Amino acid sequence: MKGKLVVSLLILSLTTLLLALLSPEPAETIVRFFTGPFRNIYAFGSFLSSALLLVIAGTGISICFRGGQFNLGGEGQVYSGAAASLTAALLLPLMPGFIAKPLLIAAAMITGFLIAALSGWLRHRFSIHELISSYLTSGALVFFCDFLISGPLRDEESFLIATQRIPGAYTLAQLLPPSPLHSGIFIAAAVAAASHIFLHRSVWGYRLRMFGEQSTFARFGGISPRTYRIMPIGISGALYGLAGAVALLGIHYRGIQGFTAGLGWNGIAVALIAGTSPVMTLYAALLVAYIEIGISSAMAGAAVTYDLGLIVRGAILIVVTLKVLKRKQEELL
Amino acid sequence: MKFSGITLKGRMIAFLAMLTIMVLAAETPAAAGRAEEPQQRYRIAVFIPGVTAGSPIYDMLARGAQRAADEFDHVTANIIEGGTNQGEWTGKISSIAAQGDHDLIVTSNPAMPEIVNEISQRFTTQKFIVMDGHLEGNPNIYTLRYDQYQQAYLAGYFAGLVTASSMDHSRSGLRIGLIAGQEYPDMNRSILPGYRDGAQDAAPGTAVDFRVVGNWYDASKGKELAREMISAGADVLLPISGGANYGVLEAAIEHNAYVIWYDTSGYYKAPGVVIGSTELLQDEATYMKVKAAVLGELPFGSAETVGVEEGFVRFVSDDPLFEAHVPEEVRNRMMERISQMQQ
Amino acid sequence: MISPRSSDVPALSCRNIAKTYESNHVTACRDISIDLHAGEIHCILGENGAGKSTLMRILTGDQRPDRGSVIIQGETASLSSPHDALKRGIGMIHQQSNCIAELTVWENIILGAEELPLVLPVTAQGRTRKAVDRICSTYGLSLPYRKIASKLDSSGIQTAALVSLLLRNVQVLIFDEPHTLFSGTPPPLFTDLAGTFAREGKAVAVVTHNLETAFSIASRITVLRRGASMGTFLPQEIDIKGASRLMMGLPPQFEAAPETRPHRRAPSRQSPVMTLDQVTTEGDPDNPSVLKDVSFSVHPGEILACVGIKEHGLTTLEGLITSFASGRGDPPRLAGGTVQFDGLSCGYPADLEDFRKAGGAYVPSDRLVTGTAVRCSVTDNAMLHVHKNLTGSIPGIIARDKALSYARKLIKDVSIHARPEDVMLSLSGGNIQKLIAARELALNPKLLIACEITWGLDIMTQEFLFSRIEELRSSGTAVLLITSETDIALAHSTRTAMFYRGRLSCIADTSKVTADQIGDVILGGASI
Amino acid sequence: MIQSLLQYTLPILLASFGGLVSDLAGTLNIALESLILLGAFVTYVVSIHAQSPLAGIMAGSLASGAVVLVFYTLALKGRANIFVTGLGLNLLIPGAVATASSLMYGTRGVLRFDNFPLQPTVLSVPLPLLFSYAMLACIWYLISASSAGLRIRAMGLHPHVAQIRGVSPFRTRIAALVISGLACGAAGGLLVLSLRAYVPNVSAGRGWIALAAIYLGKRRPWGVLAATVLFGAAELAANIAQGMFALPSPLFMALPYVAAVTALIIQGLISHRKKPS
Repeated sequence: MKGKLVVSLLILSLTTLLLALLSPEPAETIVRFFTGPFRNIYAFGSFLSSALLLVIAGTGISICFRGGQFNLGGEGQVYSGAAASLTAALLLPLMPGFIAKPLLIAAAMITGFLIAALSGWLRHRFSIHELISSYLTSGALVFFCDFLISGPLRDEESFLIATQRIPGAYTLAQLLPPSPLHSGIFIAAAVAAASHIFLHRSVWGYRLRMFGEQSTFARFGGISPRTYRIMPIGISGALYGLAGAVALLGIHYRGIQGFTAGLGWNGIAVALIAGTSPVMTLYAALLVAYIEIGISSAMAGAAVTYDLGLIVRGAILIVVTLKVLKRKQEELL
Repeated sequence: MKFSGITLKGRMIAFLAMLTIMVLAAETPAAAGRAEEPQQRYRIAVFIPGVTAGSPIYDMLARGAQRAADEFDHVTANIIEGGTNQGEWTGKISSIAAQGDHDLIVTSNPAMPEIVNEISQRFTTQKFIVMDGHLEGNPNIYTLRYDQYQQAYLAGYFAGLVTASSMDHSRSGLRIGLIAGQEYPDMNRSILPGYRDGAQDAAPGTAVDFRVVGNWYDASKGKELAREMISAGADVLLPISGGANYGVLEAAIEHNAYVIWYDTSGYYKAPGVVIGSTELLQDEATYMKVKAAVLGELPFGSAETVGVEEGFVRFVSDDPLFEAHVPEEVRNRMMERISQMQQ
Repeated sequence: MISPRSSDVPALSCRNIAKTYESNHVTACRDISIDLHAGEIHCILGENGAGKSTLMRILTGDQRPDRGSVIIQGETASLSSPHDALKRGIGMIHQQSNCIAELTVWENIILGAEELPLVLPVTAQGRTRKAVDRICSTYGLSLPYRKIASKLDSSGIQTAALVSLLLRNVQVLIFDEPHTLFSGTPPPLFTDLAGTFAREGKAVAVVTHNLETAFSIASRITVLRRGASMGTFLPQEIDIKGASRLMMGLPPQFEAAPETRPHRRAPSRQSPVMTLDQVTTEGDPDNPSVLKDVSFSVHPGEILACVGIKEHGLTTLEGLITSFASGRGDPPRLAGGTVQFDGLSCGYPADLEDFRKAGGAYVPSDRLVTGTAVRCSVTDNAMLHVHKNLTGSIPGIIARDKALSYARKLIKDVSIHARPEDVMLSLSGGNIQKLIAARELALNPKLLIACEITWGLDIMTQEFLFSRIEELRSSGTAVLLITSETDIALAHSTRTAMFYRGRLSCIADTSKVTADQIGDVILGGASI
Repeated sequence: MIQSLLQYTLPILLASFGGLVSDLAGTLNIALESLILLGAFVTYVVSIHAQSPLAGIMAGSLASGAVVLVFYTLALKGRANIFVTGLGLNLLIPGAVATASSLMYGTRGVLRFDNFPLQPTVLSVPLPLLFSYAMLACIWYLISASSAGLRIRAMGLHPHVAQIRGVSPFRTRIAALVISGLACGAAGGLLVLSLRAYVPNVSAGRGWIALAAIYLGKRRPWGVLAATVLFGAAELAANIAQGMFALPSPLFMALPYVAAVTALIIQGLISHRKKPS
């Protein structure tokens, strides 16, 4: 716990340092960075809405880590989840919102689950490491979703590479207009709570933890290696898919090419900072969202380039591994 | 693993408390600062949907706006790069609008009007200028559109002339190429048809080989595609693919083909290989419109379309490299067509 | 036979070595002092767990002692790594694993050879090749240099390892269990080799529990038991029997009178719970760990102890019966014969889950990787087999109070000092083992397989565990005890099955055999 | 056609061989993608300043090697996770390169060789290309025949035994990682020199394809060579097919990834059929 605080402070000071070094107007930039999410209602809402997506995505990866697996296919899984939801929303007959929303979310989660579970199954069946297979499937899927949005689902009227809007009844309620904060925040809260209960209270969560912690011990206890090679990464895929659906229904309302990009990688960063615990994921997601919004605010106000965000994110990952990751994950990788 | 609920809860409360304090701290000085300012400052945000570097049209946008701002003491222009991901543009412009300290947001892209229009519903006092796009009727938005069909037509007409000519590297196959970074609406609706029609008018029966890199940066792939195109018989290539243009250029140099540059003059990039250029006078247009906006003379809510007739879209025919490398006969036919269009 | 030049300064010696492993709190060495002189063949005898391997690890720099010192040529040395030891001329031939299976023999030999420049090809025929050839011809060894090491038999692998040490000019050679080595074809006779090395002035140490090998070559013999030295002897001072008695903790000189042991019920007339009939497992029949034609059955209400050297089939037996391999490999497979576990209708090969469903419980010999998840809490470890029954009103959700009280019950069962939320690793080795036993015993099994259950435990803990096992037995559970500790079998079993080189040499009522007899059978293959 | 294949394959092959060395040592360098980019940028900078493409590609190679040396030393010494460090580098390097580009040239965009010096050639092969071939040959020799390669492989296969034989884990691993950096840098140099321009994001996924090739090639030089040629052929086929079929372009883009996954699965199927389970 103390470690997390140290890491957070380290990350914040590193970011400050980088901003100070790389910005032509350091003082202005740093002030804007730190006050970024609180400058106005819109920024605050954006902060929470990006944090809530990170909570969903990061929680999945946390569970995946606890199960002793690594999922590098986040980018493709988020995008595919969103695309599945989008396809259903645009192609199915119009339904009342209360039926449609759960249906769309389920479509996204199932899609994400199946994609990720494939990697788990390949690991179990053919010993193909899930790192490489999840990355490669994700690579292919990103292009496939690009194709869906730019091809069959494309809105011919628009100058964006985008689909038509989904029916208004399907969207998640706005909570803090004009900011993009939406009722997906309750979904994120539910995910965080449910994953905590799942991991620490449920029978399956217990088995998953045991399998991830010491697979021989788990097999000794009769826990099926196949199920628990597929379940952790599958759950992370399902939650990535969910994050895609929430981004679609809560923020974008339409498919725009590449509209979920970055969420997959940030999910991993969140989980690494959180150190594989769903509860700490809340905290890590707020931290990462804070940095994201802070940087974009610094960019908008002071002459900070787009690249600084990359440098900061990269530095975070490098620093985080020095401190946080436990021995188990080292062995795993 | 053990979680002590109390310390966690404590930390969350502390975090929220910190947030609250920061909200208060951040709001006060900003508000106070603005109130004290003696002369009304006029702040312009230039939102680049992409990056300026390597993209002449955005570079010209930034330069034009900056030039306008520099003419006034109380006007500042702030260039903000939004990156190439379309999905992030809405959020980024929204956050600029939400800050409320920019009097005008200038941007450029055919896709921008619908994004800006949507943002305008939420931030009802924000003014926008959108270049290279078209939207009529929103009282806060002024748009100016270039006739991309015309620009592509010019390029296509010239390509048709060259491929049918007896120039050194022209082959008799009547085949020309267009390499796009991605397929996007303007490309499919205006540029490709314009290019095709231009080539047909210049040399009936000319076929257009159209291929897509998939992104705006993979120059190696651009080079490979261009090489394939050249070996499939195309002798004049029009690359509209951002950084990947340079791969196309390289392939043309290596395999003796011609290139037409788009949006800006490119003769100097490879004399004798880049033999034609079309350009948009985006810098000039942006300068004029931003200046008008500062002076309060811009008719927000209206939309303009400009093309060859107005002089904002043109074929660059006054470059010495053009004269040096293109035979007189081809030049004359091109000039003939241009003057027809200008009437 | 070569006698030690005892006036010399020992080539390698140690004084008062003590070592307790932090990870499992097992005390492997209590107070060991030993001298290895140039020109002698020094055999170090001891049962599994006697501290032999830990001592060797300390002598070769792989472990650091808690107390005591290592002395090389009269100078106190602080060895930082096995490579450090190697540089100082101390090399060890391990049972397995000091060859890299995926590399060729030649690559294995020259790996790390200092004089070979990094950029030269490994196949360079220069000085190294000459040196290796010279070593081979001197000692009459031959090696297929280009073969992949995994294609060699164990003898070939050991020969390669030996050559690589000789190439480095080691002066102290330590052999770990050489009687299982150098058994292939053509057989370089280990005894001849060891003699040659000693004559050349090298110090040779042989670590073994095989008394015959030891007595055929040793110039001196040291016996270890439970982490302490029982003395160093010249071969003429002690015989095989005496040494084996020392290894088992019996006084060397006296023929023990039959001990008074608690009278146990004779094997019950009830039908057996488990029956092995002419069981042979897959593998090379020359390999001592492969089971050959083993038949026995376990009856309700008895404790059948399988004793022997671990590598002589006990590990295979554990894997076969439970259908579970703790390592990466698969469990051993039947090549012939049948295993029947009453209640397990599907028969073998089954899997561990079926074994449990049929009423089997299992205390694995590998307690830290298989028996526990050491970084998880006591509760997590306690509820492994029963977690699905601990759900509360919501299906699938484990009721916290039930889980905690289950953990508390187990803790109380074996009366250890721990809280349910403690991390397993914070417990002592003995307490970990108690908890594992408690977890398995609490299942009230039809059949209990208990493997090396006493390993590293103190007498009190042992007695305690057996009192619990005895309770189970008296209520009708069949207990199969797999142990390499003879005294455990003697003290606690109803019948004893003795294994030698993968065969069941003899099975007898425990009350009718003595420690000597068991020792003879499991060490030499004699039958009663 | 052969030339196209070669031009596509060579940079990936170099990066793949580099990655292979690091993987053999047991510490897979996952940052190939960004190291290619770094090599490309530095190659551009030094080629211009030294007026020598050969010096450029060498410097590019060294620069990537140096970055690997610094960051992975930190990771190995700090007992950090090698893999996450690599992910971090993949984000950090593109940002740092773009920043350096805007500081040095005032643009983070395309940088062209305006007065490009003639490439000195030996037997009509440009020197930088020769350098790359030499590096490829060296790595091949290193891993399959040399004593250093033996140490690297031993470290990956069985660190404990290697350590006993005096192979230093840190030095061996960092050396293997640095070699992967050097190779990726050279791969980036090749891209830049063949384009005669530095284009942001010029690596465009080649580092990831190189990683897949390592696994597909079963971690053997010949296998990796075959895998990269396979990917090259898939890419080439996609490029050619674009001119023939009217398939949507994103589907062509997915082709190399689909090919890689399919090949991995097929390989898994074959190798699992061999051993009964």
